[in-house]
Amino acid sequence: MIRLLIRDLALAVRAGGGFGLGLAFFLIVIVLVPFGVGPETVLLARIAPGILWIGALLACLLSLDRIFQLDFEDGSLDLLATAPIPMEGVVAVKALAHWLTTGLPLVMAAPFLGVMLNLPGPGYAWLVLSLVLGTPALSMIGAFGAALTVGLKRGGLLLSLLVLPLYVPTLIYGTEVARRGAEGLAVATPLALLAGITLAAVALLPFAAAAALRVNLR
Amino acid sequence: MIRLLIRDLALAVRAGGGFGLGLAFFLIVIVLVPFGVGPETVLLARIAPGILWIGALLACLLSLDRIFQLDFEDGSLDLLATAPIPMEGVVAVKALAHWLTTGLPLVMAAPFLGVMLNLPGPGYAWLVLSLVLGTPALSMIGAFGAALTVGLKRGGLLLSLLVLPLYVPTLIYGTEVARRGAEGLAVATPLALLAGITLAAVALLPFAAAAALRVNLR
Amino acid sequence: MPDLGKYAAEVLSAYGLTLVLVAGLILATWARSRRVRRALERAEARRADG
Amino acid sequence: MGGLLEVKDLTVQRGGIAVLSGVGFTLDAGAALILRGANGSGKTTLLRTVAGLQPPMAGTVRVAPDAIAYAAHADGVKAVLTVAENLRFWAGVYGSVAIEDALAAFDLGGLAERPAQALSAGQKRRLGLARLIVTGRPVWVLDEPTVSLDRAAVGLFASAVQAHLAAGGAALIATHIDLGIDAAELDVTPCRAIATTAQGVFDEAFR
Amino acid sequence: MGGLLEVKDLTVQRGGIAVLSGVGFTLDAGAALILRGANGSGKTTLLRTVAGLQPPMAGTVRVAPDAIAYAAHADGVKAVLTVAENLRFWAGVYGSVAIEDALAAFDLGGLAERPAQALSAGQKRRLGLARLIVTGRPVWVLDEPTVSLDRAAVGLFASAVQAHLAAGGAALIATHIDLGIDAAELDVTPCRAIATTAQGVFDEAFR
Amino acid sequence: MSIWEYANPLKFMGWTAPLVPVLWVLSGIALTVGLIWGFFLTPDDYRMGATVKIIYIHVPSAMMAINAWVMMLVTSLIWLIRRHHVSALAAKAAAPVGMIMTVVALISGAIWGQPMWGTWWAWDPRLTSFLILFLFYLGYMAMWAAIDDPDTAADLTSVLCLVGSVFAVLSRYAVNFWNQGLHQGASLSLDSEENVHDVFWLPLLVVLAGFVLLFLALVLVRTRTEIRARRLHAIALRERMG
Ligand code: HEM
Ligand SMILES: Nc1ncnc2c1ncn2[C@@H]1O[C@H](COP(=O)(O)OP(=O)(O)OP(=O)(O)O)[C@@H](O)[C@H]1O
Ligand SMILES: Nc1ncnc2c1ncn2[C@@H]1O[C@H](COP(=O)(O)OP(=O)(O)OP(=O)(O)O)[C@@H](O)[C@H]1O
Ligand SMILES: [Mg+2]
Ligand SMILES: [Mg+2]
Repeated sequence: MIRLLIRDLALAVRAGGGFGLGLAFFLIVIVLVPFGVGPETVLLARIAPGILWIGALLACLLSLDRIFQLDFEDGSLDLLATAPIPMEGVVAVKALAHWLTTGLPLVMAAPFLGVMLNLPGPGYAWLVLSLVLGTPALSMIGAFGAALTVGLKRGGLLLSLLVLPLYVPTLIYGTEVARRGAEGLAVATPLALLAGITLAAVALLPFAAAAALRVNLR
Repeated sequence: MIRLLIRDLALAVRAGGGFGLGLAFFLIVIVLVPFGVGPETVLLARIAPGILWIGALLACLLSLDRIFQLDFEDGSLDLLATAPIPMEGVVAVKALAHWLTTGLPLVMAAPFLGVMLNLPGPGYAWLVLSLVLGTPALSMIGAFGAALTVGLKRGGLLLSLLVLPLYVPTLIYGTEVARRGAEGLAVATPLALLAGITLAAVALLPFAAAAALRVNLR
Repeated sequence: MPDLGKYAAEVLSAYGLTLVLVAGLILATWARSRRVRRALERAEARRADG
Repeated sequence: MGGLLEVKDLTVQRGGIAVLSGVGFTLDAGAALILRGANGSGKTTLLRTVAGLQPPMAGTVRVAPDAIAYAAHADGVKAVLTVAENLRFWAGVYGSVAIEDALAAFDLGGLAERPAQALSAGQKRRLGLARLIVTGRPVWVLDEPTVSLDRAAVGLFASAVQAHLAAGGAALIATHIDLGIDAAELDVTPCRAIATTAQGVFDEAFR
Repeated sequence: MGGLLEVKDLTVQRGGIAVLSGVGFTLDAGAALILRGANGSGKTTLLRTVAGLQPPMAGTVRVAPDAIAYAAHADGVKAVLTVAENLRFWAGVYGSVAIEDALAAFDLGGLAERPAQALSAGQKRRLGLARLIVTGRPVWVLDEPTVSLDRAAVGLFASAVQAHLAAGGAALIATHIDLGIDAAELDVTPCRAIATTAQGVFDEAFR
Repeated sequence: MSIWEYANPLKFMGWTAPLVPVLWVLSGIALTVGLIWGFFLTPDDYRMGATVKIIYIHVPSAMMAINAWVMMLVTSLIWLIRRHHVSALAAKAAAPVGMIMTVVALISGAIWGQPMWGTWWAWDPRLTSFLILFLFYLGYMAMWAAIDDPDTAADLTSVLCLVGSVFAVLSRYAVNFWNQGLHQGASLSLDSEENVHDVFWLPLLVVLAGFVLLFLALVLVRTRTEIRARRLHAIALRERMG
């Protein structure tokens, strides 16, 4: 399994894939927003936590289809299915690789992009914390969605459609933490709920995803 | 060439691709925004034109890589290159097909989604007009980006990175029309500029894109 | 050292960051130049031998 | 109690319709079985079912767990990794370590550091086949393994199979050409399912 | 003045290095030429150059514009379209209309309304080859056309080629098997570019 | 003999070899003199206080960021028209330098903005168009990195640079239209009313010369490296062929 992780990371870096580009997409979404809504700093500061979260979510979403699709197309997934690794392990490792190459860079870039949207001072720590807690759930839920759609020709957009509603709770609690943090309010409740979602997703979804994969390989 | 258009449209509809799903993505981005920035109607109304444009742009962006990638992978593009159609024509037809399956549905859905964001009354007509004028440029610029990245393994995100800065002028004039329209101001100047960009893109970019395609097939 | 007044932090950090970035660029340029030159010399030597 | 792989009265389906029915054979250690049949007769479907990638419609496939190494039309080669990296990855997955034998068996030594995307069709195929050796599994299930191979490479492949058989392995191979391996042949044409018997559980209940 | 296709002193390159050099042949109406060569010897590269998909490194390919129909490893079949729709599309692109001949030549009549994704490997290949007939072009340039085909289908292919030649066409075919077509053969092995002469314009200038 | 002879890789390596140390030394001198002059020997501005010293890195880096792109545009065109490999490689070599200059301008501007405008970042047109320029640099470099075959990469990046330049100009106008902004006007232009005072102007010119020389030195070294890397690539391929 560690082999699989190493290979996936190597592929992500080698193919010029996941790593730099998820980040770049995040950057660009954040840059586009002021063009859309106008340059007033007060307005931007108000929507900053929400937009940052949505940007991170979309960047994550865009790279989801690589989780299984490439391995499916070239037959690797068939071969992995007949290899001596449990499918649940494959799913978990691939979700982890996705988080390492996409979620983690997003977390680290978020504060810098916060500056561009004039995020208020106390917001930074909470924004980062909420992303650290929330993005693993995004990767895991995304891996489940990717497992569901892997057989379909260019399931990319169908994948988005399936996954986005699943992302809503994470998004709500995540932005709630970031927003309340930015305004200096109490954040304990949404924080606990966010952590709960992430734990549950990581504990349970690999089984669902593995089942979906097995069906899709049939 | 008309054959190619028909085939591309058939493929988009048949594969459950472009058509419904670009739309769905647009819908979901718009739905996510209130979760992210909070439900106040005044705030939402102010950012509505911008967010609608950005949503349309992202939905467009996501489906760009299908323009050439599928045909490249299964060898159709090699065969089209040796067929008696000029490459410029192939590019133009494919951009047109992309617009018909993605841009046009977005234009038609935008007013309904505007309601969700409390877009002010006079804004609707201008929003639709700006999208009608602007989305063809998005498709054509996108086709150029897709032609540049078609040879690359999963160039999807690189494509976004290349294309988004190219989208900036269109986005600015487009939202400017929609925003000024919503606030009842004069829109003639940005409207003329938007139309100018679209015309120039449609007239010139097929040549650049065809050149890039030829290089990539080499 | 001139008296930078209350803006010392800004001015110095601007100069400092610039120095870091430009020095990094120069170092990277130099290191790659050296690495590639060495590798090429080795390769040419191999060609001359074989 | 029988061989490494025992298939009894198997019915396999594709797209909800039975394609072959009543397929049965046994594969002992050291034996190879070549599947014959015209295009579209159902060889690929049969092999996928045997490999456990899709459930049988009826009948049984008896094989030790984790005994099968499957190689299909698509060979799971990553274009951006080198030949050695590709093999080392699969070696790691199957818990073996040495890839030298595999490289040697398919004459890939000189190409080891080449990225897979810079291989010709036949070279890529050889890499796909080399993977079989690093799996260390006893039962090879191969779908048209010699596609794009030249005659010399077909010879390499035949000797790899023979070495595998000599070491107590078994092989089930679907192919249209003559491999020059001493093996039993099974023509699947007579097993073709008759359309009227092609029914899933659901249809059965529905009728 | 000469044949349909004239190749003179051609050097072809892949990844910036010459693979074959000094290749020359002429193909007259009614003639076929079979390219031979081990895996990785450069057949695919040569065919792509002849088809105009990549520029030659040196030498010339003389052929009438729009005379070549090229068929490669990947056959450009759309999985969600039916067999007939796939063919009709290519017929439209090449300005012909009838697809019945093509369907008949490769025995695809019964599969015409089947989506291409529900075809077996060999059936898909037959569809890819049927495309050649609807192009109506005189020079066929084919890269391992018989991959995955069974013997009957190879026979169909051979007669399609013969009919094409009889109608004044020409064919250039890279393959590893015996097609049973009466044709000249060209082994590319002797044309292999020697490493030291393998230089692009750029490297030449550099030294 | 036409001037294109000098673009022959071998000749290029020859005539640039003695130039490199000269450029390094000259740029070192100009930068040291200019920066010491500017940093230690100029008074504070009556409005901006000591922050005015940031001008000595901000303005030259901003100018070099733009100039680097212009140079890439010109060399890309030369590659597309005359297919001189050195030209394409020079464009590749200039991109990272231009990108770093863009980052320096952005960072020094941001630091300057905090005391002057009370914010690190504002969506001022000049700032915004620099951000877009940064994105163009990123995309251009990512494109080079993503393609293996050097000639393919040169062709595609050149086309990108061409189209990108047109859109960069379009963006500049669009951004101006969108927001009027806070940024200084062009204070180096002679007919401007708010010319920066001579005291600041002279050292600035010296630093500017230093940046130009540094840019030339860096691009030259990098181009030479790229030529060698290209040669290395060819040799490695050949060895693989056996
Ligand atoms: C991130 C923020 C900033 C960016 C990206 C930026 C960018 C630029 C650019 C592109 C130029 C033009 C160079 C030229 O073509 O001559 C420039 C010049 C200049 N900037 Fe900034 N700037 C920023 C912030 C600031 C701030 C905060 C100040 C001071 C309050 C400032 C003061 C100046 C001055 C005095 C010039 C020289 C004017 C000229 O020669 O045109 N800049 N800056
Ligand atoms: N989704 C589907 N629906 C209906 N029939 C299908 C579907 N997919 C495949 N078939 C049919 O099932 C049959 C068996 O296909 P299979 O791929 O197993 O053949 P094969 O023996 O491997 O042929 P080949 O030698 O050409 O590879 C074929 O006739 C094919 O047309
Ligand atoms: N990007 C590359 N860089 C270097 N060498 C390459 C590259 N791509 C292919 N080659 C080599 O070029 C040679 C010619 O490949 P080509 O695909 O033309 O062979 P082929 O004769 O078609 O072989 P096959 O019968 O296996 O299809 C091979 O030795 C291959 O390894
Ligand atoms: Mg098959
Ligand atoms: Mg080949």
